[in-house]
Amino acid sequence: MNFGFDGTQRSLGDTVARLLQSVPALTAPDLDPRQSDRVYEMLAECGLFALLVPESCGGTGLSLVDTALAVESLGGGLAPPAVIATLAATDAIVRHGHEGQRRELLPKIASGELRVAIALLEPGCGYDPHTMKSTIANGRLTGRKLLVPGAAEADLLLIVTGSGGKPTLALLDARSGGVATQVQESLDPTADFHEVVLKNVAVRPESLLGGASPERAVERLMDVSATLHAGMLMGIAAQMLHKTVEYAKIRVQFGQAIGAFQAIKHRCADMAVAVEAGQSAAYYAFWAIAEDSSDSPRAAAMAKSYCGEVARMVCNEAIQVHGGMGFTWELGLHRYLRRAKVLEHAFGEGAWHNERIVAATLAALIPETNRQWEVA
Amino acid sequence: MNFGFDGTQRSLGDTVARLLQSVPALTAPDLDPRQSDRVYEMLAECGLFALLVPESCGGTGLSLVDTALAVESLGGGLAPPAVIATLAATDAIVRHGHEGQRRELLPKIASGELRVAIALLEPGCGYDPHTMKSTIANGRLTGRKLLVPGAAEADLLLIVTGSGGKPTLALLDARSGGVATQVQESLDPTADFHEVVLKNVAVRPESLLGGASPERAVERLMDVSATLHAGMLMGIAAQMLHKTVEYAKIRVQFGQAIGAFQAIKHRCADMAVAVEAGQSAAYYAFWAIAEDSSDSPRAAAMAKSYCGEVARMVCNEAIQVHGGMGFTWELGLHRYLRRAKVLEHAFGEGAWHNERIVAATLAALIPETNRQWEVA
Amino acid sequence: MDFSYSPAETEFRTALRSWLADALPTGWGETVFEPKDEDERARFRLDWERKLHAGGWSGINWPRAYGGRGATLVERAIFAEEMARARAPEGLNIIVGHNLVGTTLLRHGTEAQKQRFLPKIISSEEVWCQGFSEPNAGSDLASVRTRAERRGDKFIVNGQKIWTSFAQYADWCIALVRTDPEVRKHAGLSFLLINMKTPGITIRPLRQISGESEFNEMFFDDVQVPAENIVGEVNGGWAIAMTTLAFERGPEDALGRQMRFKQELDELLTTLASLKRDGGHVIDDPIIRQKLAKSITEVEIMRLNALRSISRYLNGEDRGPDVSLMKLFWSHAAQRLYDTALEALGPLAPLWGSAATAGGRFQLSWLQSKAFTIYSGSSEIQRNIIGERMLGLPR
Amino acid sequence: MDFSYSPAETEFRTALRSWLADALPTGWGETVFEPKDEDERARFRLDWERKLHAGGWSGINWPRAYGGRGATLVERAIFAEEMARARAPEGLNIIVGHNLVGTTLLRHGTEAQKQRFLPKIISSEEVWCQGFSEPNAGSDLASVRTRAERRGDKFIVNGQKIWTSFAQYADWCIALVRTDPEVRKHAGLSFLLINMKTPGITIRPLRQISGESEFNEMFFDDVQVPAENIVGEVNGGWAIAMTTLAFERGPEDALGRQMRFKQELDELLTTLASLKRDGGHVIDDPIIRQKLAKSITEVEIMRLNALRSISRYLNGEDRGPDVSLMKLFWSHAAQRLYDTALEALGPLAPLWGSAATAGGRFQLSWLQSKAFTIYSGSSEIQRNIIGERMLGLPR
Repeated sequence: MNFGFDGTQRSLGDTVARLLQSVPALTAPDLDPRQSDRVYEMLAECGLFALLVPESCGGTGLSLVDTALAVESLGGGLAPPAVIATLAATDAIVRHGHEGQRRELLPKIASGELRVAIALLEPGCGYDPHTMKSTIANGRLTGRKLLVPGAAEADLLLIVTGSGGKPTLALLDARSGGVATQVQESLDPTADFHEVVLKNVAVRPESLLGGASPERAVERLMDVSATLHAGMLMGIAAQMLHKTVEYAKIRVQFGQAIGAFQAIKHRCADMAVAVEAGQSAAYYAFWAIAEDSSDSPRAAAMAKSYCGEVARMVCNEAIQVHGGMGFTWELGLHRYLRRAKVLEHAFGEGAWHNERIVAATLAALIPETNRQWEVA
Repeated sequence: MNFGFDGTQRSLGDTVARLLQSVPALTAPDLDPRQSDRVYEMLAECGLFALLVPESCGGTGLSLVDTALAVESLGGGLAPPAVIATLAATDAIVRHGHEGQRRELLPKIASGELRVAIALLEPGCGYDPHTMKSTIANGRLTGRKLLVPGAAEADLLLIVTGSGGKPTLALLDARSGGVATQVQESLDPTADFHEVVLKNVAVRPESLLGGASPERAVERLMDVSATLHAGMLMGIAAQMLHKTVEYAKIRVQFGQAIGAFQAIKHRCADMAVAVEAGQSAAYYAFWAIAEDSSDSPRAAAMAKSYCGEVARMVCNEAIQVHGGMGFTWELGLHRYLRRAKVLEHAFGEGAWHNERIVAATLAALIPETNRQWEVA
Repeated sequence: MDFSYSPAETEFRTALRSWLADALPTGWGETVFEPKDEDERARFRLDWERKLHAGGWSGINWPRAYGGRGATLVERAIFAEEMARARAPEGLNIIVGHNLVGTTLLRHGTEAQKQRFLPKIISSEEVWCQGFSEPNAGSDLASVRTRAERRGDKFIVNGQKIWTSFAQYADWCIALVRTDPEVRKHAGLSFLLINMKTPGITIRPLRQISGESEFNEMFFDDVQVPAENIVGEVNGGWAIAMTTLAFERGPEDALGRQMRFKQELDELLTTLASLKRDGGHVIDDPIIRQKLAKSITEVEIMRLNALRSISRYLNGEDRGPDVSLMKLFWSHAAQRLYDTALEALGPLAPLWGSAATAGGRFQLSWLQSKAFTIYSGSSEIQRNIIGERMLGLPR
Repeated sequence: MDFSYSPAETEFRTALRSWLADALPTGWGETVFEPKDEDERARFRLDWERKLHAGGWSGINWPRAYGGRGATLVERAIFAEEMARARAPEGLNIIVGHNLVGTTLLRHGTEAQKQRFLPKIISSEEVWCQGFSEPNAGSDLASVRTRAERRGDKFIVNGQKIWTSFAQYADWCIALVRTDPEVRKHAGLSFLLINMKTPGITIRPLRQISGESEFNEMFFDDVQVPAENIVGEVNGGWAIAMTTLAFERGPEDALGRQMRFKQELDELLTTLASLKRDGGHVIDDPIIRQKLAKSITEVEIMRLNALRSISRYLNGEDRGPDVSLMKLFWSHAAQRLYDTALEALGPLAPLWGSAATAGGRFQLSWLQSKAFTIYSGSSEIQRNIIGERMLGLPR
């Protein structure tokens, strides 16, 4: 038992952080989705996309927990969300792809040759994969997907959809006939969201993931994505805490650094407590999904819900402590605020995951038969 | 338009506050329900129970809004909740009693000769008068009522119950056959709660309130009680703010009064904002129910929900600022904490009233037909 | 206590309501809205203010001598309510011109200054901006360094101001400047009225996190200000600036803002009533309803807090730290409102612009709301004021 | 990172679990509970600690030389988990005796002191209490005034201590006393071990808002303390007291508390699953479920925070302000948990004792929780420590 990271894990985090710092455009104030064009390639060159690919398929053969600090760095460095979509898709193919998919796709993902976008949300639906309106019928997929990060640049689309009334995952060529992709305006244009309209797109059986239990593949994709998002959110929160503390040390008002005032100092302390707590939840979720621990759905839900709340609180406080400068465009804090908000709303918000947390906790605590007891 | 109190209203508040201060036992640390035995009589002597009784029935003929500051003083002085039960019952008899009840009961209430206890809660039920299990059938009332303040000393019981599937109010002699009253242990023993068991208690038609529309009488009783409770809660909150500020001025640590530290000063400021806001909500509710304004149910719900939250926050912060002394029995802050808690749970907690607030707001804002619109 | 209205007050309300029905375009607030472009919107708002003035509805509570109609504070409150009901546009010159400059000049200006400036504020012929804050004088306002040196019958002003709302549209500026650098910092300040057309003034727009540029930096380079354009005494500017700030945070401002929050809350409720998710209406989600209830209550309390302060003034009390209570309350409550709005919009909350629910207005307001607890005196400053001036806690 | 356990660790867990199954009474935690009376409960807990010791499960991570079994920090964590799973009673001597006195003596005591005191702590033959705070030295602990004057081979102690847990059951006391009133306040303090049977010590119980008397005031009137009962140097007590406090707020303490919160949370969930209101089960109320989810998560994070700190120490880091993070987190999270519990109990939450749901335990815990953010260093003190020592903000 050791709830700490080893040298390799820490070094991965540092490498990604340094690499992203070398691209100032990533955290620049302006909202240009193209400012990060080169980032995907750079991350591929440094081997990020090989990490989760087994050695037998040309990868490094690490597990998700090894990437936790790297994902945090991706969050804090405002790497495009498309990057973690490819990581989540890699896990899905490794765990639930058939031999053909693994052999053909994983080496190309590892080298950065193939990018994958994940399509979940639909109009009028929530986050539950069981309620999606898109469906595969007679080998054809029809539906409309919203807020898909990096869809235009993606080579493959990993689509959460339904088939025979059950959720399933289809992994399709992004250039298949019937696929139309269009940029969507959003609170964070640098997240590069797209609408993907699917009209009678041909889906061969070998394009599906999960074999005989596609539902498990869908569930795992949701848990992995929630955990990766929690990690990104903690990266943002840690970065905001850091910037705020540094500002509080140098900004002088009333003859002293504002960090000497309890109004500021105590707020920074509360931010630090929140970051510590959020990291505890996120790191544990990384471990639990890496190990496929029986509590991993609950751990992922806790991480996503709690870290979303932490990032929200920390971003708000960061702006407040920066005072007037905090709400200027030029300082760029709004980039973190916007990114945190769109990540908070991806793969389940707090309220949705909270419901899952309670359900999972009760299922473990109380055998179903006991639920019907009554109190006089 | 004037959202301020006049001289008479303020003076009533001051009188009640001074009278309660003359009974140190009321706010003493120990939890003796008998410590306030004399208080009801003293309040009767100073005319409190005559205020809402029309002049034609031997009262002062004032309206509920005239009592707002007096009710706040009752709260801050930890007067037993039985006092406001009698005030709420007076309003019920004035507005919804028949001529016989008014003529017979109001003069005796005004003089302090008759005390009324209100019985609402039942086991397994919430706050909604529509869901009570007690019923009147064939002129007999059977049921079990919990947490009834002052039931043992009461001469009359005002019982929220059902008849023919609809909520109704029965006003019965507390010594009727079939009525059994027993003290209930509670978080605040000084609130003097009782269980009242009703077994085939005879109810004559002339013991009912509300004439042809008993539901309106029940609704009004709920709104009036919620508002009176909100007023009591604000009295507690204001008192806690006052004590906290005074303590912060004299308690010295690190060579200065702790009120000079922003950690304490800013917390006191937030408490003051909460008290101001809670009073706004409470005072408006007093006015709205006094005037029977069309938004009075919503105003009462807002006041009860919001003031409960304010009192909770202010009591917690008061204890925190008092440090170690705050959680000693001897200082007696726990008396306010306990009282605020039991008032918060009486006549609807926050969540219950919040639901009513939204429903009332939507009903006023959106004609029912529009509710069915759909967005593509 | 009495929330009912006198016949005169009711008549005032009826007259205003019918005037508004005529003055606003058909379909206003439903199919017709303000221009999206910031400059066009500024012109639109200025036109609206001039229309209000032409109708006799501008600066209604000012004395008749300066173009007002001597309305009571209650009529002022009715005015705010009716503007809210009609969803009337905000003004460009209301916050600074009317609420700050007008009220400050009424209290501290010379008769000549009142005659010269007040009528043109009320008619919106002249738009004003406020030059108080500086890069190193934010919360610590008394640290302003912009120098004003007396030379003959002029002050020569040099320095930099920041967070100046609407400087790009302004004709005049109220400025807090240092006239004596030798004395204790509060004691060396003066309050000047500066014509924005004077040579030597440069304006640089400051973008906010919402993408809008409501604020500016302002640079003064040997700007000449006639000596008669001082308000109060030389080195007596601090106390006057404090009056200005008390009005900036006062119930008139709070009622105007409450107007806007109420409109947006109603819009949110109607939006959620028609928004479907997973087969049900979002408005029926009990978790969201709890949060909406809190915002409904808080928006109502914003109004009640302001009416209580107005009543205090009516009953003879002075403006005091009550304005800090009000500002602290509405700023945080409004932030909660927009957080709730985005939560309620759910999975599609990240959408912006035409693709977004309700055209993305809640997302824009959410971004804007981040500034509420910072400008016009940060929450930290308001808490100091309440703690020290209202509760009497030691400094 | 690895949450899986080595075969040795698993064996440790199995052995402990089977020992607990034997040691606890049949029906423990379901039909059999701790005595309600405070004195009886204290005796019960002391008996339990002695049973633990007899079984070889006391002070497991202490060196073998002083009666421990040299367990690893991981085994210490497993111990906390298994105690939680078995709902084992708390100890009377754990917090002060084991966690504070033991660890402080292990770091700063002389060999003679270790030999004399540690074995009797581990065996619970001697119970300890902590005499640090005074009426005017609460958050400002360095202001203690209790004087200790050296006379020959003794210190003569005079003064008053407050918030002394379990003084009524204690045989010994660690006391922070002033040995030099002339120097800077942190520099004149010493750390003494005082036998509670010494003449001149008076104890007065302090009732808490929960009605219990866990704490006491302690008066020293010419109390004679042998000079060898000083820990560290004369006037070197402040640094030693800081070590003590770091252990008071450390992960061992946090895990023990988490144990209790987890038990109560599970009890709350099972209670709400069987509690009916208006025809449905309370556990199905979506509004209550949101709040429960937050508490479930926070109670889990309490454990994870503690495990992270333990792992930091395992990986070679020193105890630092991380203990303040931990304490600040669990204290506020626990208060939210009990607020949620009372909300969930709904209309009948005011009931107490046998008439109340779950025997009123949540109401009692709610009252008790009000002290969490005050004792062992108030939240304000923890925030100062985090701000200054961890984040490097100026004093």
